[in-house]
Amino acid sequence: MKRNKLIWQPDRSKYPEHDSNGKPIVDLKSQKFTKLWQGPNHPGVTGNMSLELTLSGDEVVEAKTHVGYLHRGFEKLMERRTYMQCFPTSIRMCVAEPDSNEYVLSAAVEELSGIEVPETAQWLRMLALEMARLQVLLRVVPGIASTLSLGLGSQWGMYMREHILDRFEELTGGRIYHMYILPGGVRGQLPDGFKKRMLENLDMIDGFIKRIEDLIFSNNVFKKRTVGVGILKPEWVDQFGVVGPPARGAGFKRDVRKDYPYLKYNEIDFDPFMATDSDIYTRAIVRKQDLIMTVDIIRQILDKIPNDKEIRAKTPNVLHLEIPKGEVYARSESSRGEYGMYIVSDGSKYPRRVNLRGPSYTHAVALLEKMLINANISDVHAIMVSLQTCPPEIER
Amino acid sequence: MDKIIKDLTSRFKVTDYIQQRPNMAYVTVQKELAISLITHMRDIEGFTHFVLLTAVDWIEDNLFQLTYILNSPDKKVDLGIRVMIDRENPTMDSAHHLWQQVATYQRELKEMFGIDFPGSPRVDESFILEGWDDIPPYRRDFDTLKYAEETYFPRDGRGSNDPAEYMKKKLYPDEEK
Amino acid sequence: MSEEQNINQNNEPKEDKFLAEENKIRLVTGPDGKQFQVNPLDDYFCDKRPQVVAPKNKIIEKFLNWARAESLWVLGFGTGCGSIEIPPLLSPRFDAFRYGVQMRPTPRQSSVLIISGYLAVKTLKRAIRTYEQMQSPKYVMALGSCTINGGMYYDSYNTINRVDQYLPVDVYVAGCMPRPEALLAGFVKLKERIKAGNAEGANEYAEKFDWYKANQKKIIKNWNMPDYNW
Amino acid sequence: MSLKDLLTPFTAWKNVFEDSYVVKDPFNDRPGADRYRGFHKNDISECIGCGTCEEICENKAIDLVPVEGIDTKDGDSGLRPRVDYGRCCWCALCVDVCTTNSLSLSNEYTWVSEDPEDFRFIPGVDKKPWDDNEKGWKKPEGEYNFYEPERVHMEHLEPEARDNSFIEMVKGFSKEQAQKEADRCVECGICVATCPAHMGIPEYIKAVRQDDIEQGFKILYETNPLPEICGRICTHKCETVCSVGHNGDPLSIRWLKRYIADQVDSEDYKKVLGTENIEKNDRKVAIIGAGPAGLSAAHYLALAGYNCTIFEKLPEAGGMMRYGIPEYRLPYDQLDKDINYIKSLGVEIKYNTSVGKDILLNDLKREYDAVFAGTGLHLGRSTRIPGTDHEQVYMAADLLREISLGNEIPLAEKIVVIGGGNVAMDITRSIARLQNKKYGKVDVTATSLESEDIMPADREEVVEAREEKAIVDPGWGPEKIEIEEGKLKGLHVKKCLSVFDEAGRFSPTFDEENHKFFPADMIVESIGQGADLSYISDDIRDNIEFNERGRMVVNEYFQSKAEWLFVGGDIIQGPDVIHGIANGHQAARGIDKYLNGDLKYKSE
Repeated sequence: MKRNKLIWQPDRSKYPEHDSNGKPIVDLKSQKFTKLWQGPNHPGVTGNMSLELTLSGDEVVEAKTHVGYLHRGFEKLMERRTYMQCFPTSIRMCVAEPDSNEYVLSAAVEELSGIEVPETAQWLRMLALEMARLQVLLRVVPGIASTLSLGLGSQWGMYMREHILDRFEELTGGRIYHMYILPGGVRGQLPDGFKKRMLENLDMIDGFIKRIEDLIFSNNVFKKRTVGVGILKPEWVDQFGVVGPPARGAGFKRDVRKDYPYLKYNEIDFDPFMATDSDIYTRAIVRKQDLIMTVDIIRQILDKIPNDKEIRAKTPNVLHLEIPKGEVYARSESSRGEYGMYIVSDGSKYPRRVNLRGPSYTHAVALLEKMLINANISDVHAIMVSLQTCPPEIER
Repeated sequence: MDKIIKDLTSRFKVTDYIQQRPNMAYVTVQKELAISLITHMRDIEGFTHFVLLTAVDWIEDNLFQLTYILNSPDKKVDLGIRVMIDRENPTMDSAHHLWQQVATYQRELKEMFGIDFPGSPRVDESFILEGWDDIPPYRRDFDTLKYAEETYFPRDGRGSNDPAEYMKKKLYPDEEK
Repeated sequence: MSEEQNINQNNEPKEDKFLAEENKIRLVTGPDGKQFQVNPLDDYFCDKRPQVVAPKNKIIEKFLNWARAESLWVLGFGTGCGSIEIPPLLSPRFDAFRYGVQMRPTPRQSSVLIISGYLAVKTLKRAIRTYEQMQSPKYVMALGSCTINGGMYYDSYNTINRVDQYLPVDVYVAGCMPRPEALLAGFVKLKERIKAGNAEGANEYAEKFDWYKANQKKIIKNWNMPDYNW
Repeated sequence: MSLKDLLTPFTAWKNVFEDSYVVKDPFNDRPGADRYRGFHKNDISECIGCGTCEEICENKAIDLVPVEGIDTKDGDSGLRPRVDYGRCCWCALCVDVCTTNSLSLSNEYTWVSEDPEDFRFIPGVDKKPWDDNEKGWKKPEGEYNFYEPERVHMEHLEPEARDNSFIEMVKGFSKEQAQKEADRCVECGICVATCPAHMGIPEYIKAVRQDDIEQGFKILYETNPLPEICGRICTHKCETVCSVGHNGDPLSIRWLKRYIADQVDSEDYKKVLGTENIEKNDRKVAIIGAGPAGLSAAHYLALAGYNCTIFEKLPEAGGMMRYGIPEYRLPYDQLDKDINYIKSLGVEIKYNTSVGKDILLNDLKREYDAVFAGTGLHLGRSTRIPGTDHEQVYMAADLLREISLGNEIPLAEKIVVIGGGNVAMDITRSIARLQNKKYGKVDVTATSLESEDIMPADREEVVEAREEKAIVDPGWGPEKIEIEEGKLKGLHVKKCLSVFDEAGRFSPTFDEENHKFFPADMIVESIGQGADLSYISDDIRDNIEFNERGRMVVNEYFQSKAEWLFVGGDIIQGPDVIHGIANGHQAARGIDKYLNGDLKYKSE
């Protein structure tokens, strides 16, 4: 990929002045700085969160993330619910991609209690997870462009996503909250004709990818706005715990599906895309390649999925499912990166402690605050979306 | 993994070693040695990816358990480090100088559990809650249902019957135990 | 510095501990070099109470209601899970524009506030402020179980159980989440109500202002803004 | 920047000519998918109000409320779930866990209202537009279950091994089996009302699950002082209403009870139950008959501090449990375990003392503060068909008693048993064993008036009898006994069409054309037993009310009109152990009240 070297750099000699530690000296009363609150009620913010930006001209000198607008106290609520009751609760932790929540909870519970999941259920789980990834990417890949007012791709993506949601409705009975993966297995077989309809949809999405390649990725405006903007330095990856597409865009080939294969991912042929340029455009490309890969994975899953009757392991009565003492950390790869759940059990039917490790938690707070410094105000939203921040998952 | 643990046992006196699965283990370490252990893991053993930091409230034992989960992207192994700290006066050394993101976790723990991490940036600023004046909500002794019912006007007109009790009332009301 | 502290001690407008830095009383140097005192809460906000607007002429009112019903401008403020179903609503498939529904970025231009699910206390404060900034006539639509009786989060310490205690709600849509079609049905119902002249939420808010304020202040502990700000 | 980059975005224009994607009529064009989780439906006639849906709901969205027109009865609490759509999250866990499969979700999803109070309704009772909607989420049939529908297999002795022995044939649960079985319980408590003794069934099953035997044992003794016995031979009416049984096998409640009782050593009873020190008072109660009712009454009276004396006609305690039930079902050592504990509480039993002969009821009235009579049904009833006066025609109750006493009974090679109840099965199977011992082969036929599906005997009894090579041939009404030259030749029967008339009264109809002949050398009648009330002298009898069927009339505390006399057990309720225990317990409460001056025969 050709790298655009002509990036406009502001004249740094005057403002802001820096102290000896290199920190900008911000004196709001000097009237040389503006404090701008972006969000929570702001169309340019993903979800319901806010950014407290200190601007010098149109350049950000200091950024603070404010979250908590969607805090429901899941980790507390789940301590009051039995393991089976936790599962409809847990999926609300991330609205955009609820299936990862279901999966990590189930995987953690199964690992602690030693439940073996039937083979068909594992494939169906994988199908649900990949479909969830697909519907998120269909929203996000063109979504990065729509933050720069290139809204058409987003409208197309939204329409493609509708088809996947329809397939979800057939398979799981739910449109947004699927509540499909539950401890022990899954809740339904593949419906009749599902494969055929899904393959048709995938063909449509193939066409869609071609179209957005033309519309967005070859678009000169998009390139101008994103190449070289929002650089994530490679040394930040470990420093800030960056995972998923942002890490892959920075030259770190990290993918839980490859590194710690769960379900049946070791029977699937795929190779996560990696790039090194680490700007918004690269992250968009990584996501687009993820999209292509996901379509391919779903085709492979549909090809290999066995047709057994057994879709849920025999568990003790779920009304009083007790889990042996212990602690476990289960992880999966969501569309945003490593998504894990840490569960501590004290041997009763309620979890002692549940903690969700979401990628946005670090991406949207510490990393975003770092990345926004020196960014142009008009790029703030694009940087946010390229990190795919998900506020409900940060504050849970 | 076993080699690492053996090394840690002699150097940092780690205890309660549990091999959760082939590539994941948990150990407990004393509060004083925790940060040096974590530094050792990061710099020498290659556990460069910080996964999470969270706390568990063992109110029966009057302890907070802090769990640091570290991950080695090269060896593809995880290590959970448990640190038990006193529940009455919970403070812990900050680890934000090792990973900048840890400051966020520590801010949340300060707010949700009341565990202090002196020196951590912005640790006293409110993170999620706004104007909270009760005990930190993630502590076990905070009853969220009671709080919600007292504060948020649940709708009237609800009320349920226990089948066994109801049948007793209907079919054999006079019989006492 | 010392002067500033004095001023703060002398006439504290509210409980100071919650007051944001920029809302505190402070001294400002004007362009002419003179210092003057600024009390943001008094100077920047208008705290006049909302007024009940009675319809004047029946026929004109009917016409106005028709006009209002046919152009529902929705504020793009996603307060909860439900906001995930609003973008599909505006996508080609559901095409809410044909119902006269479109999204606006600012409360000043909007007439419908969608409470799309649970409201955390922190968001409730913003939602109230947003609602008060909207121009009358204004309507509130509440989505999902959470707005009716707490929903999943009935026992959460940070989400309210009933929206009707804090804001006047015109239409409720059941579901978790409601599908886009259910949302459209909600808009249709809202239109019917407006056309029939029943959607008087703004007037109700003005009438029962004290009751609403008392409820709001009961749970928003850091009330650092005027009672009514628009 | 290349020219391509400038021009390619304009390729989007080619989509201008595509068809519109808009759903024309969003309210009708897009119904939910076949599995969509929409609004609730409930088949109100199937629902039993067990409350499992309420139990699993994580949002407390479901209340159980009484519904007009649905009565509380055995196996149906009369409550129905009311769903609050201000709470529901449409996870359909309530559907998946529903014990009767009555609850389901439709694929309807639009409900808009201006009134927040609207969103609360009783599915199936409050009429809704989606009640007839066939699609939507249903309990996935056979794909998975939230609790195990099949009961844990109880090990029995093999038919060959039990052919000629009276060793107990049900082996009992191991710890793992018991916990697995207990785990199936949904703790609804529907069974409690059906159990005559109202035992805390869900609680003791929970104790089994949590391996807290002592707690479970305490719960058993709260309402039932004979758990070893009941754990083996209870008629387990609770299992017939078990909500898990609607969609699978009911829980083995009886075997779980037995499991708890089996785990506790007889020496530990007092320690576990905390009855080492009971304060005694100086009042005395006489109890006639050491059967389940008498023992139960004695136990609870002894716990309350009364001095109880039981008068037993036969040489050992237990009544029908010892002398009516064969040993392979209820071993005597287990019987003694329960009885010895009751004796250890200070209850005195006078054996071989027949009230009415050795001591008069009037004497008891004089010497004791109150009297409880649980004398049971020991007189065999006859079919009174021609030929029953032949010497080779016997009564089942008599034979069973003789077997228990260790006496030899007359045993022919070919025997027919008349009767389809549990006693008939007991005698049939006892005879089968004895025949096997004596002749090396089994030739016993049991025939009953009732057809196979309405036979009063427990199903497994019939199955096991057949396993033991006895023939069970139900559905025949006995006609006459053929006697040739003073020798019994067999039994003539005719086909029985129905036993009860439409009003439920006993009034059999027969097919007069369809006859059958069972050849036999000996016939045993087992069609029920009657009470022997001859010990009640005439002066007392005048003070007692009898109903038209000759049974004594008592109030809810089993107090007869003569207020010092309490009567319970089989003579009031008909033959059933658990009823006897319940009566004894209730009578004990009554006696306690009576002696404290709080109880009159008629309360008004």
